[in-house]
Amino acid sequence: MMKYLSLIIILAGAYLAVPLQFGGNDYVIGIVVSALTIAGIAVAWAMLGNLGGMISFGHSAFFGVGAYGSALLAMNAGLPVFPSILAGGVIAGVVSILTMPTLRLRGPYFALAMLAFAEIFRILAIEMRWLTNGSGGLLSIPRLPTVFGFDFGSRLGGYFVVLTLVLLTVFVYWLIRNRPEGLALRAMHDSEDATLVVGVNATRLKAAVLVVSAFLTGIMGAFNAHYINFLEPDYAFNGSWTTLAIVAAIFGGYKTLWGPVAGALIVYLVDQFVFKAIMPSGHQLILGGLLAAIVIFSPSGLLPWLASRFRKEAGDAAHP
Amino acid sequence: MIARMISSVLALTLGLGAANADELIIGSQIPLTGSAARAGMGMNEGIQVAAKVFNETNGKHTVKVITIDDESQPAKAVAAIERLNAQGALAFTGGYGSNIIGPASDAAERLGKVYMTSGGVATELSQRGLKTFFRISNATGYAKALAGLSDTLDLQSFSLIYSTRESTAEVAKLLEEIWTAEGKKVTLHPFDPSIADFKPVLHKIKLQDRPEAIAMVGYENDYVGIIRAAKVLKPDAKAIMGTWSLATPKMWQDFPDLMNNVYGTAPLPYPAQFNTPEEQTFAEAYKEMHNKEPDYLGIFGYVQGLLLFNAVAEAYDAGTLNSGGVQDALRKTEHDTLIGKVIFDESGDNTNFAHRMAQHQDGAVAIVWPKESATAEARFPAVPW
Amino acid sequence: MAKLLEIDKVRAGYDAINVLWDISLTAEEGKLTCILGPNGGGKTTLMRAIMGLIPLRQGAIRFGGKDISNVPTWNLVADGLTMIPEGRMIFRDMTVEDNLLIGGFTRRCRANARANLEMAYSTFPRLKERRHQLASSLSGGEAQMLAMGRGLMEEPKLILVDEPSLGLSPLLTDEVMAILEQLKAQGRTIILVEQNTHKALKIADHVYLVRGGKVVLSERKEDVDMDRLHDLYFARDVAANRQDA
Amino acid sequence: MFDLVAQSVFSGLLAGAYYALIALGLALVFGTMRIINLAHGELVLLAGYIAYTAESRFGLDPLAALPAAIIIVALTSVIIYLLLTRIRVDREINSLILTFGIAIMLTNGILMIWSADIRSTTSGWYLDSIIIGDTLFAMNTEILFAVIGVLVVGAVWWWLSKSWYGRALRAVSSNRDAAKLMGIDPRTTEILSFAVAGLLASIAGIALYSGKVIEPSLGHSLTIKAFIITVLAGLGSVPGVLIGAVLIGVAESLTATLWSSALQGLVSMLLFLIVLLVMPSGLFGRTRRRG
Repeated sequence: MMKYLSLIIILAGAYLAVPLQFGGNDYVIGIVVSALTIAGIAVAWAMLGNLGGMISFGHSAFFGVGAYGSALLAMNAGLPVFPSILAGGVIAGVVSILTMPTLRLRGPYFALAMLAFAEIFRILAIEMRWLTNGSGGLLSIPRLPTVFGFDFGSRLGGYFVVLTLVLLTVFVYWLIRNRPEGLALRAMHDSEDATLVVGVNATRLKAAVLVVSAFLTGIMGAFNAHYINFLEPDYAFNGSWTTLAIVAAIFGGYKTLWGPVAGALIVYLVDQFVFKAIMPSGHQLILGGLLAAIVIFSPSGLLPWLASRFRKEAGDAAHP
Repeated sequence: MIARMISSVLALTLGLGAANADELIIGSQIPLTGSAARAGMGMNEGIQVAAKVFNETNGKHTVKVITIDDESQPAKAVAAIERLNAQGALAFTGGYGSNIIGPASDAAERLGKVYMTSGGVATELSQRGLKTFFRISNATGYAKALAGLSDTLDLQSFSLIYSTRESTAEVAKLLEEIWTAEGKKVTLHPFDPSIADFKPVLHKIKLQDRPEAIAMVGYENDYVGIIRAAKVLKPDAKAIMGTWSLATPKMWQDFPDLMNNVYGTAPLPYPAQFNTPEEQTFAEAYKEMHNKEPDYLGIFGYVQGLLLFNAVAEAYDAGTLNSGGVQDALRKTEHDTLIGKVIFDESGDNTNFAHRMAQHQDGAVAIVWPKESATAEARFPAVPW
Repeated sequence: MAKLLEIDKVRAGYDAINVLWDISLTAEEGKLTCILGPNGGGKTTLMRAIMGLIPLRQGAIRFGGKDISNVPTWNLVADGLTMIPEGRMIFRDMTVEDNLLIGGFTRRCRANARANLEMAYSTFPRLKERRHQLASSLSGGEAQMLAMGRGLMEEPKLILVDEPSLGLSPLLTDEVMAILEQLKAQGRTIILVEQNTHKALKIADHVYLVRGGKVVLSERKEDVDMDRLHDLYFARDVAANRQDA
Repeated sequence: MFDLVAQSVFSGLLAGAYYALIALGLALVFGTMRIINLAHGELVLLAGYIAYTAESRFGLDPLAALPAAIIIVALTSVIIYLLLTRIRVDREINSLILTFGIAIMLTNGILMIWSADIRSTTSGWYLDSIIIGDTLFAMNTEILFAVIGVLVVGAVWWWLSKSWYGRALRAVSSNRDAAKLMGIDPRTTEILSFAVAGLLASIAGIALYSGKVIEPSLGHSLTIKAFIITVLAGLGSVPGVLIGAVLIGVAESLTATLWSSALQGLVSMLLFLIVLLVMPSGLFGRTRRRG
């Protein structure tokens, strides 16, 4: 009951309080949208990391493919923007099949193999000029449309869209986590042998998670393309889409449902609003230090740490 | 509790920005970190000089430039524009790289405020139908300057080495079109920005292309790599030329053994032969502020800054700040600037933008093309090796 | 006879689990002390505690009269205390020869390393044949020999030997016991941990029986009554007389 | 055509020896401790900037900056190790994140100290050309550091396989507790290996500065290149690092010659993926699998 209540409060805050408080300030909303975009990738990334035990350095590949897929469908095939965002996710999911041979690899090898894929896609996007306009990129990508008199192309409109997408991403993650397959996958993290005994086809499950993770990442990429209205290979396949998401997920706690979202919001917003105000051009220095500190002092991330603090306090209160 | 903390932090960071009566606030969104940091810092120096010169000479108004680092990232550039707007900026300047200028100027357009830059050359930027977008440079100007010089030198065959980044690829494409249309032979050599060893490319040029001239479109580190490789392999060319960031005093100072006889685009000669009072004012202010000779990025930053400050002041006086006065002021007249006459068309492009070609000549950057601005004879045939 | 190693009411274990409960025993110089006991009784844990691989929670260990309770493992080794762990603890991805040579790592032994290597090879000719193979390719018996040879490279004063017969054929076990006897004849002090009661008793001077993290029997070999030992070993007589050393 | 390919292979070989220098420190730490130091490229870059300061401020030859570079970079490397030892859980991923955070700090630190300008040596000798048999061209610095590269690979191989501390390092990596029983202090050994990795990064940094152009954002791509070579080589194979590096160097160079230099990255990444997927333990790795 408590759980549902806090969820409702969060939702109400996200859909009502934030727009009411900051709706008129495009700058704040814009930063929040960027943070939520990172949050979406972070959740998709953490899904692969937590359920499959696979740490990817190449999620920008799916982000970029989703972005280009959706932008090109909307620009060349005239598909309306919302369906093309969905299609962008599907394309990213399909493309992830190409990367499946890497599922045989483990740990850093898998991570770097995915990075290699991202780099290959970036170069292909430069070279396939007939499709992508090469390094010149795509300008004036269709904005999010106006539906029932509400302009989703505005900053605030973009906020509602990305917020909904992130919540749906979390919901999908939650669904998969709670299925028997999700439990098996989490067990696999600890020992692959254990699941083989249980009779789960580990590789097939991992492949499925990879496709879903790629799909969700592609959706975020597609949204971003229509939100920023612009794409070029270096931007769409930029490694920072991956690294920021990893930082966020690790920071918040990548084994928890909400950790990646909380991590993305905190890291991005604090970095932009506080560190940047203190140190206008070197603030990433603080970000790097923060990252190192969290790994050393609270390796399971911020949310689990807060939760344990909270439990402790509640426990102290109960037994004075 | 947390909410209160956040809102107090927001108030802290957003609240600075109440304008003084006659202090005009200009927002500068510029890369000071990330991949475009080098160029951004150069442009920033020019804008700061422009503000100083404006404040000392205008008499009536002063400008206050608020600078935000866009970290060479489009989303942060957009955020910077929106934040500057919240801080009361009347117009925006800065921007480096078409990929960043595109979305940032879109954001400025939505806010109905002028965006003035010199850092993006992509043709598409001015084809978006924006009303508030202005730039003093474009790809065509660079390409024309290189093509003009090669006509004067009567060069017939070229090896064109260019980075696959968007602005470089665009200038290279234009150059190829111009030269091919003139019936000249062009061989293209695109390269990825991460490449460090240019010997295989230069060797190919030396043995297969055998061009009369080598043309480069890239950035400083690319030029250094290409010319170094050329010095090793010594291809039998008559000239080597490039675009921006090449014919600069800094390049000579840092790489004297590579630069002699190299051609590059440059707005002014060096040592600066500052003839007009304006040029002198600029040069003195620049040296005083930054303790070094002005370079081309600084000149562009200065020109774009000053153009914008004057236009904003004019609109402020006319009370038309909110009714398109700034863009009208920019569009309606010709402006005499350090880089020659500037005339903006409907799309915001400077139709008069033509670059000059300069040559490194033993430590001096001599303007050698067009003839009317030339400060020295072109040394030809001549290469650094 | 001087007591080379004294263990005084030691308590130790892993994380939340305590394994050793105030255990006390001694090893006399030049003798072979045998620690018997069932699996999980704490024998290996005791070895690890002596070597400083796990921290003591209580009690003290003295080596040659010096308190070594909190001395790091590598310093103990430098002082002449050596543990020959079971064969699994060889360096699997190093060659046989490198495994042996690393035994002579301490400053004290480096100068003699080459000579000691030849000695180890003459003791275990099988290892010489396989000197350039990876240790992971060795059979269980060979791995055990490697662990022993490596331990001898350390020029130890006191050798703790952890279940050398584990997984070995009876023939090989005899060979190992013969080598231990030989080492004792050279004047080295040995603590032998074994499950193989009969073979160990043949060469032992003093016998301890450890069960449930405690010493349940301490006797000179001459005094050992095999039936009682077996009863205690398998905990058939719960009320058995408890004796501390 | 023959000349073209010959020069291309020659350039590739020289580039390979230089890449080996870049990769060696990372390969050493990864091979012995299973730690990928994502700040390795920044360490190399830091050494390059120290050489720049020595040259521009004090008029020293880049190679003369080596002692200072070694002290500073090795110290930084050891500090990274000491921070890494603070990690308690999930060592594999958390060490990646920690070193990534340090890399961000180093990149921004370098930017703040040395600004975003590009830097390279002005010492003419390094850049003078050397011509072998009228057909093969190179810069002095490339030949010099190719030779140094091969020697250093040999030295590291010798150190790891024949020296007391090299053997001890391998023992620690193979079985930490057993290594302690050999009288080895694992921490000292590992500190030493991070210091050696710092030393190797310093040499690589001097090679970088005296042959290429440095800028603050370069570190990341150096790390990636180093890791790719390490994987190609196979875990723990020092000679494999040289061969993997040469393979990448020659492949890149031939791509530029026979195809287009825009596709260099594509070819080296494809090569990396193919080796990774087809030869699970790398070109020269031991039996340890990645699957």
